[in-house]
Amino acid sequence: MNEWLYVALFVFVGLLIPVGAIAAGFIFGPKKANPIKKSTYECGIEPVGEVWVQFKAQYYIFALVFLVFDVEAVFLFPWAVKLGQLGLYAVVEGILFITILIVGLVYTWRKGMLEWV
Amino acid sequence: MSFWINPLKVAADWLEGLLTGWGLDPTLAHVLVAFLGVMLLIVILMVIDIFLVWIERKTVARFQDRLGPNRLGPFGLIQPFADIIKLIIKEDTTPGGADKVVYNLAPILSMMSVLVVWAVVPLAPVMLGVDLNVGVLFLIAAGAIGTLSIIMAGWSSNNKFALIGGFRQVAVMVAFEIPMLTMLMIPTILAGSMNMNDIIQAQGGRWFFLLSPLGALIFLIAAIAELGRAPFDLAEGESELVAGFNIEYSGMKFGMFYAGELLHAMTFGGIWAILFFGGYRFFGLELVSPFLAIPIFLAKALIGYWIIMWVKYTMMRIRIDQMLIFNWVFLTPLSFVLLMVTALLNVLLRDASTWVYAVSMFASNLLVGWIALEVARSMSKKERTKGEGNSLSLRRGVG
Amino acid sequence: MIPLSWYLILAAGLFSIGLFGVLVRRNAVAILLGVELMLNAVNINLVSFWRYGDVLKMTGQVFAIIVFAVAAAEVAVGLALVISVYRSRNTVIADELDMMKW
Amino acid sequence: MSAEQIIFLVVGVFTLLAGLMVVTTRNLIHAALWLVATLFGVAVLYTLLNAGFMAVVQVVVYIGAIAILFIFAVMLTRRDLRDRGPQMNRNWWAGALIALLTFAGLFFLLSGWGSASRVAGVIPSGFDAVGQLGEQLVSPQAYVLPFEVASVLLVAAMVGAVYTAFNRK
Repeated sequence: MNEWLYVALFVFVGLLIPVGAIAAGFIFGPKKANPIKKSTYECGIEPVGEVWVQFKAQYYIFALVFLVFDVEAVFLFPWAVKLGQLGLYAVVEGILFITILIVGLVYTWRKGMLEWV
Repeated sequence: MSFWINPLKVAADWLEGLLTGWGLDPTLAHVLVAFLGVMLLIVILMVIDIFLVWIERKTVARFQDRLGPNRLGPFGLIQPFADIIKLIIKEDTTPGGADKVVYNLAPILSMMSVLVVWAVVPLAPVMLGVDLNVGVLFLIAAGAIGTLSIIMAGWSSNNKFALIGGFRQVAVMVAFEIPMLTMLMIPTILAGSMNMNDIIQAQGGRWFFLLSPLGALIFLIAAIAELGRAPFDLAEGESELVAGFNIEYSGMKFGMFYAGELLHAMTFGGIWAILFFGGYRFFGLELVSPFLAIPIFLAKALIGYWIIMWVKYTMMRIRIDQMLIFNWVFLTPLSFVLLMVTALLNVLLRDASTWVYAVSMFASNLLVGWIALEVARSMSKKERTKGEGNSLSLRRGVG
Repeated sequence: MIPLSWYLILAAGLFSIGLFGVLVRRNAVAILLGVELMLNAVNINLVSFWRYGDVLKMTGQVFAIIVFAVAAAEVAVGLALVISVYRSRNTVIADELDMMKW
Repeated sequence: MSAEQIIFLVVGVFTLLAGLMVVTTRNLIHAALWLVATLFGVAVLYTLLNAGFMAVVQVVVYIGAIAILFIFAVMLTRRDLRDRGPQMNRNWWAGALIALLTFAGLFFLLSGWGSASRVAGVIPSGFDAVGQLGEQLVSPQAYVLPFEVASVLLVAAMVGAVYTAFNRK
């Protein structure tokens, strides 16, 4: 069909090998679980409270900025592939595209949102 | 076509002939042979992975003036196999509050995301792997699954350390993926293709390292951060997070994370070699036979891996706030400026002679790097004098 | 070969599932998950029209890429709004967010 | 039935089931992970459509970034990990009815459309989809305006999101 069939084979074998290894560990390892062993590891101290902890808003900002630049890369990769055959206008357009995005990054930085407070 | 020139093709043709001779459908026989080929490659990778444990332990021992494993077998070569037996016969505990399915899926996906990268790695001129025309982006796609596996492991363990460690690791990974994506565009521009083999073929005569040394350096830094190795190993900060996202994992599941990380490091060494150091190319030797080309590629990959280890065992851990601000206000803008300069020069000097092109590319890289360092230096100096005596001002330090 | 209608029916199914999620979920984040499904259904349509129309005209793929950008922008702002509301009202349940009623 | 059709059916059914899980699962992190499964199924469909670039982009953007963003947002808007109260509206049946009617209407429209049974043409050899895309995205005769507007849109989204969610006073 096409070359993606081989990629599918890689994904399949790539899943098969770790599944096999973990299964081997499951078969040969002892299985003597008890409540103490199954308790959450917190350096030997009894776990206190919920696992949920207050997360920083910064995590969201990092993922957000990453998302924006990820989509930007989607636009720029076809541009980069064809750049050798295109004229100066294409480069100027690409530079304009990147500059607009850098403005956004600078705004976020100036708002102090990129700092790990 | 002899076995010396193209061993894989000869073996595959023979096997396919054998299978169709038994009355198997030709398409099915082809798929079966391809499956066996993929299996062979991945099993070889796993064997290399086992020896990477030994190489890493030996190397770190030498860095720290020790001997490393030397009891089992010559030079301790049997040690990694003993480690594997130990991992297999260890008890595989699942913490009580864990989300079982997600918890068990995470190590599998983590290993898979590394192994699947090798689908697009060309090992020799006649062994291209899958010849995708989106090869470079495929690397990022595989990395995305790795990121997801870390967040799954951290969330499903029902452990505060795992959750915080996983989230910090993911925050760093997504942050450093931006310079990495941008630096992947530079070989794409220079070669005019996203296909890994086209990128290698375009490096005849001169490696892309000579055209973009700064790009290679930024890619290496981003790769180390992506791997979560020192100096960017904050998820593993033993004194605060114990072991990061994989704290609750034991036995072979932990082994998958560990082996995946080692293989990932060597994979990045190989990708670095492909993108900037010509992959399997070495003064025409690769054309003689794949039996020469594969060792050349592996040697380059191991040199890349050795540099990653060298950095790991020489540098101290950087604080997470310094690491992230270094990325956002220094590395990311620098990589974008470098991309713009490379794109511009690539078009302006299209008709210039090879020498002018290469020299001006190299010089522009040095210039951009030098200006960036000077800007960073003056900015940090300003921040330092502004917040004299205020320890918080360190947070704003650049570079 | 797969006829075009298979892809279109699949996309219609995915769109309906997304619509169901948007209409019935109470959590605002879950509503945005439904919107993602709908946008993906649209993208399947666009790419299959590219494949089954004139392959040399890239209109379908260009549109799909623009949809990617729109989806990214929608998710970014949507989730930011949800987080902002959570910070002031301490809930993300859409029914309870009735401050626009008065 | 050809092998391609069997692959399509398997992947299509998987995608739809994963999509159903997205809208019905109580646990929101699970819903986000099911979304990842759905989007991965869509990526496989893109490879069946010979749109390899779209498939890879789907994985990079959706699984690499949007799913992570969703998981972070869920973690930021929860007081505890367990879900309490119903996850659906009281009149969920009305929503289900509307969704079913939408699907039925679309199905009816498609069944009446003549060219819906069309089969795909042959892709000319040497056709470079990515290069073609790059050429058209920056060509003034084609899509250069959407290309630049996309960057403005992304920046507007970034600035807007940063301003809305975390305007510190």
